[in-house]
Amino acid sequence: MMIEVRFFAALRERVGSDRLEVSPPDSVDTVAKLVAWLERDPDLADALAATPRRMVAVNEVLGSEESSISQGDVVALFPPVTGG
Amino acid sequence: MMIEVRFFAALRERVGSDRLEVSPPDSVDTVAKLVAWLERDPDLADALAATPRRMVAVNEVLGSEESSISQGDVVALFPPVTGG
Amino acid sequence: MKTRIEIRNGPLVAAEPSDWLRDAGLSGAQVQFCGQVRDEQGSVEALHLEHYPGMTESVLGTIVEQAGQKWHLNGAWVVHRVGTMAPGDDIVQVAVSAGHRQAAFEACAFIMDLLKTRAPFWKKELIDGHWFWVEARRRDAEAAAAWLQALSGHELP
Amino acid sequence: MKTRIEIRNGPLVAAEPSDWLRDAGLSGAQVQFCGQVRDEQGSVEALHLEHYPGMTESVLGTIVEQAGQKWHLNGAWVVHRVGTMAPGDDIVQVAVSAGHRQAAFEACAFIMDLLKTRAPFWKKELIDGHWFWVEARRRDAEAAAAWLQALSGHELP
Repeated sequence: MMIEVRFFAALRERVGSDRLEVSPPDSVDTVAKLVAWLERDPDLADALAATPRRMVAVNEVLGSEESSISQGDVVALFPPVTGG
Repeated sequence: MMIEVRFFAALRERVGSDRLEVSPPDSVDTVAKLVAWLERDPDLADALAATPRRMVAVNEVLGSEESSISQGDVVALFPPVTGG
Repeated sequence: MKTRIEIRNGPLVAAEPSDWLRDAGLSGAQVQFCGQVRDEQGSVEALHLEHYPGMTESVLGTIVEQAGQKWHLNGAWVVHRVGTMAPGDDIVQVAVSAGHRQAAFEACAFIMDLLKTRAPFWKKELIDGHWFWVEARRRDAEAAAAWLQALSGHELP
Repeated sequence: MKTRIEIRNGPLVAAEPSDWLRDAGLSGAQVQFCGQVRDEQGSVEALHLEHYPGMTESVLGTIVEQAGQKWHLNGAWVVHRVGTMAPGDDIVQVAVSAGHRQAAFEACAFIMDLLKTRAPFWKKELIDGHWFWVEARRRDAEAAAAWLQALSGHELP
């Protein structure tokens, strides 16, 4: 399946990119599994490890690492928000 | 002693005057006693009876009917305030 | 804390409090309350506000001082209009600035709650050609009493 | 309830929210929060704000809708600046109008507390020629959690 992964703020800078198109196997059906799957890349693993407190959005709606994902979803990972 | 009595808002309109200079006997040493002494005047008694919920200020500081008063004080009587 | 307390016999200007509170980065938060002449039923032709000159300024000064003791504020603005006004007109502006928003929200609400129950202002409304004095609201007394309880040990103005 | 939600890449104007909320006597109370670039130590040269376009507007819309369900509001304004700004500049304006002040104060504080913890904005500060990301404050998370508890049974955005 195709998933678009987006990164923001400090995590975007650590990843060095604001979005990735990835094709994980169908067994990757939650954000947690997607993150684990992304962490097979050492650079992504370092970037994610440097941003341990993370928020998650799936299709622009706040979720959690337990949120399920499927074909075509946009999964955003970012540090805690600091607006206002 | 001399006391200046001031009235505001609905009470002022009922009394028909915004201030009175009065000379009660020295035994009139609280606001409550002053009010009772003023009520000997039937018109003032009617105006005060028509304004049963009252606030009190002595020399421009909020007080109560128990506040003591003495020579030269300015005693204000008025309905509950409604600013803001 | 800089403070501005004024009784004004004329229109209030919406941008004045925030412009006056500006402090080039000292504060991170401004909270402003603005009270307006209400006329939900479309029946109020005018509102007239009278006050007790001298005492009003002194009570407002004490309320603002108490707010400054309880919260760390950088500025506090209280401007209250008196005289005759129309529905929708601004009656009062209370604005405060502080480092963070919690202090600013609480201090602004505190000043309004105390102003409502302690500052010597009285409103009357012109309805159908007759003036009617506005009655004090029980909820205002309760709001002020709640602060009294929360601040027990502090003397309120 | 009329609502205005906007992400603006440019300066905010202090009088805009109150002018926009004006409703000729329908509301008796306006409460406005304005957040500013803070620089208490005089060390912040600039602030940069990035956001997640699309999601930001949608989260703010949901927060405002929730506020409108919990309190009876006549209007709600949320305008948030993004891009680069200087100490003292306005970052965000949240303003609401209601019949009475308690609803306006609570709804305005609610919108800010939820915005702080749920709307996808991120700040970085330029200090000594280097950009530093601003860390989320624990107090903001606690403030939002307190609403969650107070509104239990309601789904938060």
